[in-house]
Amino acid sequence: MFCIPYVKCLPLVALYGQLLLGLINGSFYALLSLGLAVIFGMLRVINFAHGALYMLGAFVSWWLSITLGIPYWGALIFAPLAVGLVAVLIEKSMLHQMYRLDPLYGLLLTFGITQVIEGTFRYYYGASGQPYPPPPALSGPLNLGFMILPIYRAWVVVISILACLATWLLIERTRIGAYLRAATENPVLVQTFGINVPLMMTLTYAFGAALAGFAGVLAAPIYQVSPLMGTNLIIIVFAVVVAGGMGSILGAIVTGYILGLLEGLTKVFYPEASNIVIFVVMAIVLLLRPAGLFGRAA
Amino acid sequence: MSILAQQSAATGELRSRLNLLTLAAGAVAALVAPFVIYPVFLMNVLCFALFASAFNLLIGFVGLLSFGHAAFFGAAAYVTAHAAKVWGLPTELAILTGALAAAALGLIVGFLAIRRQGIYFSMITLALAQMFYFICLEVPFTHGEDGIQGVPRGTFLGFVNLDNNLAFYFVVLAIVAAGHFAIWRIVHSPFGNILKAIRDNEPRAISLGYNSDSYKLRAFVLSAGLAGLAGGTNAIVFQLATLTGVQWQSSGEVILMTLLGGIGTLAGPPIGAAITIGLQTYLAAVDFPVTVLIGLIFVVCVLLFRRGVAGEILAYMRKRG
Amino acid sequence: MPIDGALLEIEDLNAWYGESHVLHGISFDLREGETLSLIGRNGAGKTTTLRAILGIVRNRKGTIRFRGEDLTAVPLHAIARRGIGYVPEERGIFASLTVAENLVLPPVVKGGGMSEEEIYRLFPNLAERRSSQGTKLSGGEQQMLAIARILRTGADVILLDEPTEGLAPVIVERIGEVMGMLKARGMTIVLVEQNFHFARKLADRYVVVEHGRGVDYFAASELDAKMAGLAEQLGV
Amino acid sequence: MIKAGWAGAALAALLSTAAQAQIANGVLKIGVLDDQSGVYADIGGKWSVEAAKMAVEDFGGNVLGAPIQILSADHQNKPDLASTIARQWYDVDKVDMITELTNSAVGLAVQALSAEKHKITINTGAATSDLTGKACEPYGFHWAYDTHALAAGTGGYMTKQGGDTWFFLTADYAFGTSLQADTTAAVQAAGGKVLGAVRHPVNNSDFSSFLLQAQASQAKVVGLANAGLDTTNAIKQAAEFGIVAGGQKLAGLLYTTAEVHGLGLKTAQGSITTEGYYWDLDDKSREFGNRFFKRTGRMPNMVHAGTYSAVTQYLKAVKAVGSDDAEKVAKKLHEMPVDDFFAKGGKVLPNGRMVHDMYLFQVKTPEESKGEWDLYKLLATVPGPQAYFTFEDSGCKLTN
Amino acid sequence: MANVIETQALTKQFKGFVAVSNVDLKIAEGSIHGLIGPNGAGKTTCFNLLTKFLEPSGGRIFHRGEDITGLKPAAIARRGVVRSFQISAVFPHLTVRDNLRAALQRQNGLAHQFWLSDGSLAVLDERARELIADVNLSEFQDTPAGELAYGRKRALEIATTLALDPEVLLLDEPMAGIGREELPRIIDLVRQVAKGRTVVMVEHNLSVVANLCDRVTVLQRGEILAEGSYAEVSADERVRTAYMGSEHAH
Repeated sequence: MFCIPYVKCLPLVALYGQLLLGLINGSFYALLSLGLAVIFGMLRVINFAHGALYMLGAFVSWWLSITLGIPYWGALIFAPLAVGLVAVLIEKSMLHQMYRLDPLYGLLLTFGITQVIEGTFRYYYGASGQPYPPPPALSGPLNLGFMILPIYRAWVVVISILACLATWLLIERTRIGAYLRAATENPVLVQTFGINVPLMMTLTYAFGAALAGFAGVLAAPIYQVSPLMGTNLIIIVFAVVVAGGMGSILGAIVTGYILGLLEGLTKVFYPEASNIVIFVVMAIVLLLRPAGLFGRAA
Repeated sequence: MSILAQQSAATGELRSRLNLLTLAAGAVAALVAPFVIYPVFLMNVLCFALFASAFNLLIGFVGLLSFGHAAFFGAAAYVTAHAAKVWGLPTELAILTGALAAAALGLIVGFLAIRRQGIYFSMITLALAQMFYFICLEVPFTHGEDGIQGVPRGTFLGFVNLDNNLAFYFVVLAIVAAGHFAIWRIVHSPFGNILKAIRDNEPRAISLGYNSDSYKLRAFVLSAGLAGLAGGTNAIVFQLATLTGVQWQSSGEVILMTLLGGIGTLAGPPIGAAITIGLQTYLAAVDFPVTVLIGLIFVVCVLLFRRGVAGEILAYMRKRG
Repeated sequence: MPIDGALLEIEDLNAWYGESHVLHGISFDLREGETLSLIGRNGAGKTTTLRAILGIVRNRKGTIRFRGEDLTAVPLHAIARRGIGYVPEERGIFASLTVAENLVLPPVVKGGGMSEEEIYRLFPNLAERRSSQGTKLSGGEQQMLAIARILRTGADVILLDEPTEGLAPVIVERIGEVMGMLKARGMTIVLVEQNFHFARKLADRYVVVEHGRGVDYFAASELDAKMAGLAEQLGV
Repeated sequence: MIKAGWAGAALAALLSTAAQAQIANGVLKIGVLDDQSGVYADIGGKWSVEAAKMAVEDFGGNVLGAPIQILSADHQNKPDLASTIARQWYDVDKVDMITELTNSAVGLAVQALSAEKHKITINTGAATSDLTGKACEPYGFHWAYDTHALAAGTGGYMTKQGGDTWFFLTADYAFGTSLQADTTAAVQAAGGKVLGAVRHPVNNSDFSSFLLQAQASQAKVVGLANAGLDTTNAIKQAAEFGIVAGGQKLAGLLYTTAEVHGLGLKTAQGSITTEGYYWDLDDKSREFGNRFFKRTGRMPNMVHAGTYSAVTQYLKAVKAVGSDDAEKVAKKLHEMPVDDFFAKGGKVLPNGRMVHDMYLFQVKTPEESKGEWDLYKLLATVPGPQAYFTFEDSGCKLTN
Repeated sequence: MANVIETQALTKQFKGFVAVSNVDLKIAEGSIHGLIGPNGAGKTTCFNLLTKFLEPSGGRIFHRGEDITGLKPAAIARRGVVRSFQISAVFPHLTVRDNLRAALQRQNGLAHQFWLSDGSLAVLDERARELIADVNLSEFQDTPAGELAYGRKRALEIATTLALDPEVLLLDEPMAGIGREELPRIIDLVRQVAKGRTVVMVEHNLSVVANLCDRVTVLQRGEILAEGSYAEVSADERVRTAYMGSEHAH
């Protein structure tokens, strides 16, 4: 038995189950905060539209399946691409004008874009959402002994950890990643080497957005595909990012998973507080380590 | 650097003749308006004008973008409504209690948020306000999504019957004018001079011996209290306090009002509030999603129109001498 | 003094940092294979001249012609592709990259650059520490790395900003050797240097920069005659 | 704020001077105030406006010789904005009646206002039984459903049909807790037992943890005391965790055809809900459903149908008393029985509650369904008096 | 002469890079002390450490024998140790007069009042006018500082620094960006303000240093290379090497 005094006791096996579920939410936090961190590192823009792009990823999957009959597996590739393309349009038409301004304007612009995207979708698709079933190969439950885990959720944990790892490798171990890291430190110098930094910025934004879109595809079979699905999520991800600090890629990933787990535990022991636990953690981190768990002092 | 880096509209603004003229025109308009336009709508505009101006005190004169200001507006609405309805406090005391509660909340949020700067500050205020929203959703005294309803309007100072919309309008006008006077006073006070100095160049202000964090925190609390004054008044006008007040979307709207009217100008936020509330009210019947329109205005403002209405006018006047 | 067949021609170049007018119409030319040294006091505008040529300082006026092409309208990232390499004053070694990553960071822009192996042979210190963090290197090693990474790209013009600054004499000497080798390979070099004694071993011609203008131009052969005046001009 | 053309209305008013004696301004105005762009846009939304327009057209477009005009506005879920619009409608535009009013904060605010202004509201969209309980008003009516009816239908009838142990997933706010309390009472009255409940935060997208707890409880019925996206997400994830397949029943307490359609039968199959209307109940309901479908491309739920019914009944009352005077019309509305495709033998209590039969439905499996909107099979009819509070029990303080 | 400012083993490391290493600095009361050295020698870092704009990695700082290593920057300024910045530091949206007021109002206890009119600051205006006149900005009193020419901004910055009547004045490259024509005027100004107080200045222009400084510390690679009068250090072979490069005497 695992007990929190005066609150609740839980058999250990049930606790494992709950931890596993926390990990699934953590996967979404990690993917989204990772995208935010990549974008912020390079563009110095806090992408408020991240939640809307996540929603877009889910909607594109739904749309691909009902109009073109493209199944989940196709959506896993095409939806992030489509979201990335939308991001390219946003960056090329509007966002790039923000780089020379105070970073707050980037936040405000992406906030406005979010309103437009979400409002439009709500207008055309209502709020109750669209169905999107898990792919047949991943349907059904998996009996782990201590719990029944839907196969699809197991898949989400695995694939999102892989995606995070791949992103981390891409940034830390490849030539393109080296460009990105260098340009994050000193974009001007990198340009004098002949690297097209403005193009890199566009692609970075698209990549971060595609990660959000990817998370959206993963979410579509779990949550109702609704215009509202990203609205509150983005604020939670902000809190994750503040708690983790924007400093490191690994930090964003690890904080995402940790806070997902913590939220999962709260859902068992004191569910009423599960909506605010991440914010509370953020506040505590701010008191003790203002730069965030993985951040460096400015 | 503050968000003001691109514009220089604020300096010495209210001293010019132009401003006296604007002020006079505004006063006349405010006095005549309720006879032409529906007073309840005007009261809504006035409350949000004060809310936006309180917000502007922070962004325009201290350079802090709070993305959670609705928490103060909404908290004051709840406390005022509760005080008037359950405790039976007289209306003016209820509003005052609400404003003080908002200031107290501002102290807590500000204390945490001031620890980080720039964009982080915004994200933290947003997150804390969202946390406050969830708390409001769940604590019993707010009555969840039903809100506190049927708040008595009562009488103001014991003799103005507030059930009369016109009489109430002038009371709201007086409260909002007093709030604006307070903001004007703060901006043009010795304290305000230091705030502007911190906004312009924080390291330099520190090197002159000013503990900038403490000044920012005090400004934050003042701004929260004034936002609360607006929220409390709004609660009495509509006789209710609901979750809408504390939603983060409301924080977004107040940013829009200020941006649209002109950040760092004193006339801007009320102008922005009038336009935004006007759009929300008069477009409610049009089959076009209001949020999309608001979003579009936001985008256009940020891209092309960063000085806002008042800022553009000031810049135009300045160019013409 | 325009020279026929100049590789790089700078004419009446003005530049501003914000409101501060830093370059007041500097002009000079550079022939292929030549080493030109910009000398002058701190703050005279030498570094800004390099930054203006590369377009890092955006706010600039005047003519910058490279192989006959006007560079003022060419985007920053495309200038390197013309074969111009830059070694900045602060060296610009990236903390988040390893030594090896720093070395291969600038893309190859032309054939004829050195291979990684050649470079590591030339700078054995770097080879030893190729997987450590770039900024963990000593100042001298960082300077070597900053020069080495340009050698890989095949750039045939190199703009060097104070390569000896803050370095111990032994290291300065080593850098001198490397530069001598570059010169021997036919590299065209613009060298900004306060360390006059370092510059004199390499430079073919000198431009004395003061208050954002070229105030004196002379060839290496005229140096001895100029020496006394220069010491005064350079402020020691 | 007026959607229909002013000019047309004015012209019509001129032509029918005779009516001015009876209809105060020569035009009878009905306001449809609801959420057209937010979370409730599917439950009511612009579709409710269409339903009201259909009612007016079916009524002939005028009453007592005066044209009938529909005004509509999107309150964006802002009670203060809703209040501004409602006040302006009453004070400036001389609107006679406001209907729909989804979102309980809005519903309560506007109903309170209607008492002050001596105007009629007929709420068809909000759930809270407070509207005819402690917040009841003489001119306020509540038409389509309320939390008590949902609880009595789903809780009481399912228990009687063997679902006698319950576990609740309750949204942690006023609506959720009162729904849970009402349902608990109904379950216990029918001899059932509540094994446990977990309060989840509102707008909680992930329900897996709570579903595991529900599964562990081994209750026969998992009651979802929540609404909107919370309900749909819970049902979607319940399918994933095999709740229904594992033998437990899933009962959505506020869950209409709009949500079921949004979820799709594959996911929603087997779940249970109570509604006041379903298009495929009988000939009359089918007739309305099909006409509505032709206009809007979707089948109506109980809010849309209820709005039609409420507007029609209101117009009948106006015609019957020969005036748009709120007092007289309200009196008439309290007296007149309601008998249409929506409510058979419906009657209005003194607190404004329109009592009519409710229906317990089970969502069909994809195999059973014969079309996109063939969603429900009827399990039981809950007679009106059992579904709703009596006037005495409602907590309404109005004197009879 | 007593030392106003003293440091012991002052050290600052940035991610794997030592910017200032074991510096023992002694600033004598009433002197004009120059801090020179080639680029990257750690002069500005030193400055930021003295005023606590950077947190030292090691070592201590003393002001009049009292350890001030733990103080916050604003507190150090309140002790009378006031700095200027390399890039001119004014409040661009405030007028020249308001810039001065902002500096003056702290001592008069006028900083916290938010309920008073800023007219109450008029009592400071006489002193402000004097200071403005001292730096020849009288005709610009009502001009927003952001609209001043660069040199005038520097002058304003010096005036606001003087307004605090600092005991120790730290000037970070006061001549940077100043045109040759304006140089003598600023040099005069510095000499004038140095009367009765201690000045520490980072300066590149060696003729300015020669002209002004009583004592000079030469930094190189974060360490003290030489110390003494300008004549002494400029005769020092190591210093010449640092600036001109070695004559290559093997």
